[in-house]
Amino acid sequence: MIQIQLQPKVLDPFKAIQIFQSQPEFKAAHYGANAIFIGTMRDFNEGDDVVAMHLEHYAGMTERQLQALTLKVLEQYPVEHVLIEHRVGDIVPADPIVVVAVWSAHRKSAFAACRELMEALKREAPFWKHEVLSNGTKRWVEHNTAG
Amino acid sequence: MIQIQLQPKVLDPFKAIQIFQSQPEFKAAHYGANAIFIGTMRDFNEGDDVVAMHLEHYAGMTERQLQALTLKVLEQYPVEHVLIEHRVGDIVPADPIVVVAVWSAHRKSAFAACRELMEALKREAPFWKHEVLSNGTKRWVEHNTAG
Amino acid sequence: MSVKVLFFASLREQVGKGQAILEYSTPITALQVWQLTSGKDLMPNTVRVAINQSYSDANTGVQDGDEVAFFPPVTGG
Amino acid sequence: MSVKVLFFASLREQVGKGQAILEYSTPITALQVWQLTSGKDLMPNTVRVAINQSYSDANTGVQDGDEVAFFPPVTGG
Repeated sequence: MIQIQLQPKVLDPFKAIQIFQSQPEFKAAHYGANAIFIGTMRDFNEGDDVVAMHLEHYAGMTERQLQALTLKVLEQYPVEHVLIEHRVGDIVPADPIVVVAVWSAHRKSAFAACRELMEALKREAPFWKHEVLSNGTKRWVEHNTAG
Repeated sequence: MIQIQLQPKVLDPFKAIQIFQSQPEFKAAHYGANAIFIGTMRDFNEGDDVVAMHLEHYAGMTERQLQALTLKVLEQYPVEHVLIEHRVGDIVPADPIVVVAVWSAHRKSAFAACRELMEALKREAPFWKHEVLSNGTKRWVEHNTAG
Repeated sequence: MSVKVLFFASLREQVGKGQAILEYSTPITALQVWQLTSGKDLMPNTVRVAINQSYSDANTGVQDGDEVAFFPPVTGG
Repeated sequence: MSVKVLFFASLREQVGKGQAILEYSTPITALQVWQLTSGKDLMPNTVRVAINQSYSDANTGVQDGDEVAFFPPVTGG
């Protein structure tokens, strides 16, 4: 299964994974390896205190792009399931921004696919971060660093 | 923080992580990147159906070895926290065997440290799997594959 | 013929609008769409172009009814 | 002088015991501990040796009071 979701409210990564795993197509005794990445909002960036953030996205293209990059990663690694959830809208420090979870028979594929999905998402999915600093200034994050 | 625990009862990876994160030393807005690996018991191995498993370990050395290998990985990667829980005793398919969770400021370190911790654990931590097959036969798993 | 034009994030602020409809009569490229709607002749080389929600580039010709989007480097995840 | 000797997993089954106390009077190596307690002259090269709960090797000398363990390749995780 591939499940991709944009989340306008609080994202609870573990609840999202548990709901995903409760589906009948999910056979817990089949996979062995589950690699998960959770990205969380920090309260600092480039030396400044950040108090809030708006996550803008290109509705429609974001979902298409996440789907396309997932299919591309699945061509390279033997993976059974992929779950991606990403926040949109207004968040505060410590809020989860993204969860990527991958299930595979082998840990090597699970790790590699999870990592490659995160890199592809950071590179290609049309999201933009707009930070609110502690002095009230707002600024756009200019680019993601390579992982 | 480094927290290493052997779990003789059912291991709930997400609950273990949430309890870890509820400690005052855990500053959720500081890390940004959390990589997690969960290993689960499969219901097949080397072409046979497996119905149960006993996880033997060398009490004392296992904890020391996990601590030592974690310190070694922390020398190589800038990582803030590590949580490792591993089941011991009798388990059945779909039961979690191990969870390794790593928190870092950067996803590259989080992924790399999580992966390296799993490889080191598989290579060095004194656990042994004793499988019960569907025909009642018992056998020792002979070696771990490289990841 | 016409295309729907979208600007996102810092580009939306710089251009002063989030979307526009561009009507045109002879074939044009995404770059010309940019020039005719953003009020800027040059397109910074960091600008990414998407046509119908897939990545494209400035020299690609647009078709009647296309959705053409311009945005800065993405910063999700 | 004496050492505590431990066997784990499939080795415990092959040797027929999980632990033993070995008394000795002249300095010996882990290999000699193996020979004197396992009933086997040869130590398969897959056997791992730990002294006082740290990895060691067959040629290392043991000290009075040491805990000397022998076990097959580990299969955790």
